[in-house]
Amino acid sequence: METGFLPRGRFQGLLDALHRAGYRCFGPQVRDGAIVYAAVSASEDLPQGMRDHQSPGYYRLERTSSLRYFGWANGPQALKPLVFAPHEVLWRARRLPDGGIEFSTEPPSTDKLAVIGVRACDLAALALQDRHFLAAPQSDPHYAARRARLFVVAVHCSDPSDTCFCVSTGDGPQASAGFDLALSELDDGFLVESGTALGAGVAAALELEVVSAEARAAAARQIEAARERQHRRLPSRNLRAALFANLEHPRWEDVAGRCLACGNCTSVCPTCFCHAGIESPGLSGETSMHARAWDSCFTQGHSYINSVTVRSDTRARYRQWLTHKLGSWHEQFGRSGCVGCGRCISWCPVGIDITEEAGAVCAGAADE
Amino acid sequence: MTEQRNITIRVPVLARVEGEGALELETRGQDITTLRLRIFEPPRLFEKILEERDYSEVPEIVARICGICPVAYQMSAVHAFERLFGVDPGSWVRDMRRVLYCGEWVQSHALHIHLLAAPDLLGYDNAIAMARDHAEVVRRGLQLQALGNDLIRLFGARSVHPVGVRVGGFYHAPSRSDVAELYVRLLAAVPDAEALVRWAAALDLPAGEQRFVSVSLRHPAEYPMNAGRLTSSAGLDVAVEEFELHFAEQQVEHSTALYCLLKGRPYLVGPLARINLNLERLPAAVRVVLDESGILWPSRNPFHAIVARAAEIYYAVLEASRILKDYSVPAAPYTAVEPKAGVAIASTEAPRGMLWHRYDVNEDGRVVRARIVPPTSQNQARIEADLRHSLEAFGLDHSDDELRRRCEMVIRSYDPCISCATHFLDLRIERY
Amino acid sequence: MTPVAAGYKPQVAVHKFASCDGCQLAFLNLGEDLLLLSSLVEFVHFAEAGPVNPEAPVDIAFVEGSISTAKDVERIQLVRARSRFLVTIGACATAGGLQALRNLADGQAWIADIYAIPAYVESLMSSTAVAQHVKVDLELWGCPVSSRQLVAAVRALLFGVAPVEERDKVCMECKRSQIVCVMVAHGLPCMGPVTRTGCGALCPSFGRDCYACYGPAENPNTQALTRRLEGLGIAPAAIGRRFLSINNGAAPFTEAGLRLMHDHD
Amino acid sequence: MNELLLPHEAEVVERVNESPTIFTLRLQFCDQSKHARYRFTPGQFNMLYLYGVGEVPISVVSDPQDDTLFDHTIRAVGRVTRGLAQLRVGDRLGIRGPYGHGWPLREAEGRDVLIITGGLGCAPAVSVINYVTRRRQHFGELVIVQGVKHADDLIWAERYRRWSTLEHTQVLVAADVGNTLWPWHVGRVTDLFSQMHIDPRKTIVMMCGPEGMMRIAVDRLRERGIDDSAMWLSMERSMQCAVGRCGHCQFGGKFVCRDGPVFNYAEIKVLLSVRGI
Ligand SMILES: Cc1cc2nc3c(=O)[nH]c(=O)nc-3n(C[C@H](O)[C@H](O)[C@H](O)COP(=O)(O)OP(=O)(O)OC[C@H]3O[C@@H](n4cnc5c(N)ncnc54)[C@H](O)[C@@H]3O)c2cc1C
Ligand code: SF4
Ligand code: SF4
Ligand code: SF4
Repeated sequence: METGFLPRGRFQGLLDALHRAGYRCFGPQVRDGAIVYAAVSASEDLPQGMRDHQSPGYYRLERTSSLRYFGWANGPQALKPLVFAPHEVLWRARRLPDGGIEFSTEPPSTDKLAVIGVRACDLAALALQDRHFLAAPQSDPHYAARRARLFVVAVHCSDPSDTCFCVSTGDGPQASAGFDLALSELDDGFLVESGTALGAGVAAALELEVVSAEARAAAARQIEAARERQHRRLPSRNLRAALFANLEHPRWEDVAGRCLACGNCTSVCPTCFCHAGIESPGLSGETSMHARAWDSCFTQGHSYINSVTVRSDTRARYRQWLTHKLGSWHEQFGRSGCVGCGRCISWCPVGIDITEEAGAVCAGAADE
Repeated sequence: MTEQRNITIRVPVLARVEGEGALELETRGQDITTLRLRIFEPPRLFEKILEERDYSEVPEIVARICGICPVAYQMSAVHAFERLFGVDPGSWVRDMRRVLYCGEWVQSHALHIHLLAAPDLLGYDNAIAMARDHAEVVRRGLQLQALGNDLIRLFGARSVHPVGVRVGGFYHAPSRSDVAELYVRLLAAVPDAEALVRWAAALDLPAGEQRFVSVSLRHPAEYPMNAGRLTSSAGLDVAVEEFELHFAEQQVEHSTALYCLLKGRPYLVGPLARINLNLERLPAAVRVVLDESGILWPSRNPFHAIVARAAEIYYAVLEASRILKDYSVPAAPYTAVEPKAGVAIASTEAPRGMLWHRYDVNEDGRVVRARIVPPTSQNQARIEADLRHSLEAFGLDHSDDELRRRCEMVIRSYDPCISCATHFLDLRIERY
Repeated sequence: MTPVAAGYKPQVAVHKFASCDGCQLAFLNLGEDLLLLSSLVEFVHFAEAGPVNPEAPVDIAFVEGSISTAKDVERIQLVRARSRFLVTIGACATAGGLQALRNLADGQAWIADIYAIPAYVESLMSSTAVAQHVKVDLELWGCPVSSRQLVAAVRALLFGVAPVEERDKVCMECKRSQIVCVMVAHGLPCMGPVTRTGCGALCPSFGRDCYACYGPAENPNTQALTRRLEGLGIAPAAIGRRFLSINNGAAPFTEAGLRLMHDHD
Repeated sequence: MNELLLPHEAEVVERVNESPTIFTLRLQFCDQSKHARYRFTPGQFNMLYLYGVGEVPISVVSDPQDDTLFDHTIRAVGRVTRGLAQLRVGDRLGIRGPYGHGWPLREAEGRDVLIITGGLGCAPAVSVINYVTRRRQHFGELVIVQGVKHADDLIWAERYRRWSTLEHTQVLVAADVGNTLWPWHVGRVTDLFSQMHIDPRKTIVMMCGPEGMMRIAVDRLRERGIDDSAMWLSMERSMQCAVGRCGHCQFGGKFVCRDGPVFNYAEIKVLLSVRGI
């Protein structure tokens, strides 16, 4: 859609326009040594000049003299916690004096929320979560309420990290869909592109300038460079057959020796959706809350059925993670569950690399 | 003339004290032949556990000596190491440690007053029974206790064995909004805390003066908590490093706690001793209430400890709110430290009284030897002396039940923390 | 357990063995819920709070502290015999506590080192978990256990069902709270990946490494974590001390710690 | 709108003790219009909510034609089911459902029906048996095979006896460990396979029981010439939501709650052969 140019000095105008349109703004911020999404009101809140260094099991920030706000690759969070909350009360039960039980539920608060700085991989992941939580016959009301209030300001990725591989999955670095607005950041300002009518409405309030041919070329070059910087890749976009043909591969045992089965990978993964039901009765016993909380295929509870844990060891649990993410996801959603964000590589405390493990198990599988 | 009788009273488990203790009393006519405060808390040998540990592990380990005053153990330990390593963590850390300690005083004193001591004074078996008739008093107490706990949580994430303290400062600085929230609650608690002192002073406390020496830290400018010199009402005034020159511990057969004596004599530590020695360091608001209490301070009636405790709650609430009023988040909540070999010594004021630590440290910063002298071992001889005195004053011709009740009441008024009292050191220092 | 009949207040005892009293405090720190709790159950023995009746038969016994004297050994049998449901609370009762370190050292020498007249001190050479002496119905891990854990256990028992066992790794709670991983972002030697949930990931939430006070999680890979900590530049003996700390008596930690201590003597 | 996961209040109208650990709850929704709208097919399940404790998936075992009550037969094994075991007539619980796909009743018409169950796997199959016996003319031979570990575990012995008297119906029951009054086979249930009166070419198999048992049974039936696509298995996995969202019940790419619990063997063949999937 329409593209215009927003000079760096007027970036605050975007935040103001969003606030005026009734949105709370969430954007990248440095917190506890990482870039995370948090409430922003002023452009000074953004991580100007920050860049990241990531490798398996490693993440550090460095402050540079760059003027850019978005010159970094994704931190530990995706959009996931904002739509699929880590812990959410689904309904409440109340014991009535006559022994009856009264159930009630309310959707979460649906304050309008604009998220700034979202990358292509996370948009692809959001689309996958949408397919999961909004699928017919009935969408999940809690997810739907959080999702409906979301306004997405994407940023085409200019600085992928060492662990990124969205080119290999076909999901980045350029955001192609799923945003209301998308920005290309240049040193002196931003190319602004709207993806929805809602986005166009906000853009209209910004009094954008005409985009110069140079700026357009610089933005394109930057994305191309980002593409070329990536060196990790998966053997193929569809590893379903290769994985399910290798369910007894010795590599599973090997990775089980290194894996902590801690669930960090599934927690930071923007597409993982597993959750457990948690019942919390009040001490008096008069009321009880039923919540869902993020769970992981690396926990025992995930596959526990009275007295049997189907996946009792790490070998089976890691195999479940990889065969689901890169294999059976195709069956469930028509594509792989991996969008190449690289989080599970950086944030694995022991630095296990999904591309390397998939490569080892599926050696020989080529693009279909 | 009362009839001659021989009494043997055993209270096998002392209720409403922390840890496991018992009392044995034998009399012959009007004479007390045996009076033993038995502490049979099994020893946990913390001084040995500490050996070979890195200085940075010590705050976590010593906290586990006592669940009621873990902050005190952490404070004595970090100050000891910082003194040895020559580190000054700066005013923010100093202030926030004071707030943290205030939290512990408030929670510990509120717990003691309401759940342990008040039922005695009002004639109930326990606080739950007491709550039926004095709901508001108990509720106020529980709220103050919760406030103290939340102050500890602000800096420690939890109130028992908090995780925020490190040598050099804190792991984490609370956010301004978290502090603001607590500040509001602190202000709201001021009238409750003041009312609590008046309530305590109005209790029908047994009368009677005793002769005892009070011992506490004294600081030139502050009511004592984390710093000061060792002083006594008998004129002692020495640096904490000189503790071992004046105080000696000895083992007795009936107790796993060691008795600590000052120049061979029992002495008192704790809130009453602190108030007795530091009256003029209290802010005017607290002094006014103390003056209006009808008690002449310094007090020689050990039962006034409950009033002293209430006054310290009031003080701690005021002090924490004074410090947090203009809170700001520092650039870093701690100063990096470089270990050094030597002897690390510090003493701070635990809710129950002065707590002295000594660590012999090697050049890697590992503990070679540790010695910890907690308040309860310091008070133990004093408690026995008080029991003797109080029973004689009370008269042995009361029924066994009445005698037992009176003994328990005396012991409890010292708020002995028997869990702490389990790990006292060898007697090599007896030569002093 | 069967559900509690209307009008019946289950009888509860809180027993103390070798401990710091911090776990019992999870009751006393309940605030006003303490009053609510005492309207739901009858504390028949809870020395620190008042009632002393250690021999009364009870529905639920909470046991704090480790078994470290010959008397303790007898007393815990009695506690078991008089209780329908026995819950250990905290690292001492569940894994022997910090004081279980003496099991790995020369306990007698330790006592001699501290007490001038060791003969006065009556203590076993060991400090052991309650489950090594009697059957335990539920173990609540943590040093200390939290009020939340106790309330959940009591509530479940009042409903007549077994309490939920928490056994996932601290990392799961850490990520649910959206805490930035301190191991990855700061290179800190976090024990979260082998430690049981329950605390709410307090240490990482304060920007520091977990020191495993909740004991081992299910399926802990202590060897993989050891290699990682070595990679962070931590000396083997220091890693060993991290395992041999608050929960040194829990089997996966004892093994991991001793392995490190012996390999690198 | 916001009711996807919300249970509905139901009342225990009748309670039957089937064995020391197995019991049947006969239920009715408290809201009559809800009850009137409630429809299920054999093999489907409900989520049962025990107040303050949690939810568990349990098959509906009653006859779908019975619109007065619906039944759940439950074995008390863990925290929720042991809690459910304490419910008495008049007590309330929460129910949501029915979920999943039931047995292939339409495909079974005109064919011999072989029902193989192990342990409490018989529960979800009972309604199929009732369905077939009530519409006898639509089906060929009916063979019912049930295995239990211990003779005391067998519930509904009376029903098995009654079914065995019906025409064109064969009942084969085995217990690994028998007792003195045990009238049936003592030994593995698979020992009985050679006795089954079936025509492999026109047989449809419905199976429910422990995975190990089903694996062996499938192998033996394939040896007898039964086609993979003629065998249907009811699978069990952990279920938290029952609507295909929580991810716990994944079995390869399937969500057992939504795509199952009844699967055609041809579809899950590879998965069933691997342990820990
Ligand atoms: C489709 C289907 C139909 C079924 N039909 C029947 C039937 O008709 N009759 C019958 O008796 N049974 C049936 N079952 C089995 C029944 O669901 C289980 O026996 C029941 O779930 C056991 O629950 P429990 O709480 O009693 O047992 P537990 O063993 O205590 O718990 C089992 C479940 O609780 C959860 N859980 C327990 N502990 C934890 C933990 N620490 N962390 C996280 N989660 C935990 C797990 O999700 C686990 O699946 C069926 C199962 C399925 C899938
Ligand atoms: S699998 Fe790993 S790389 Fe792929 S989307 Fe998930 S976290 Fe990112
Ligand atoms: S900080 Fe520790 S507990 Fe949290 S995810 Fe990292 S390793 Fe796990
Ligand atoms: S994070 Fe670890 S050490 Fe810290 S409180 Fe939790 S379990 Fe204990």
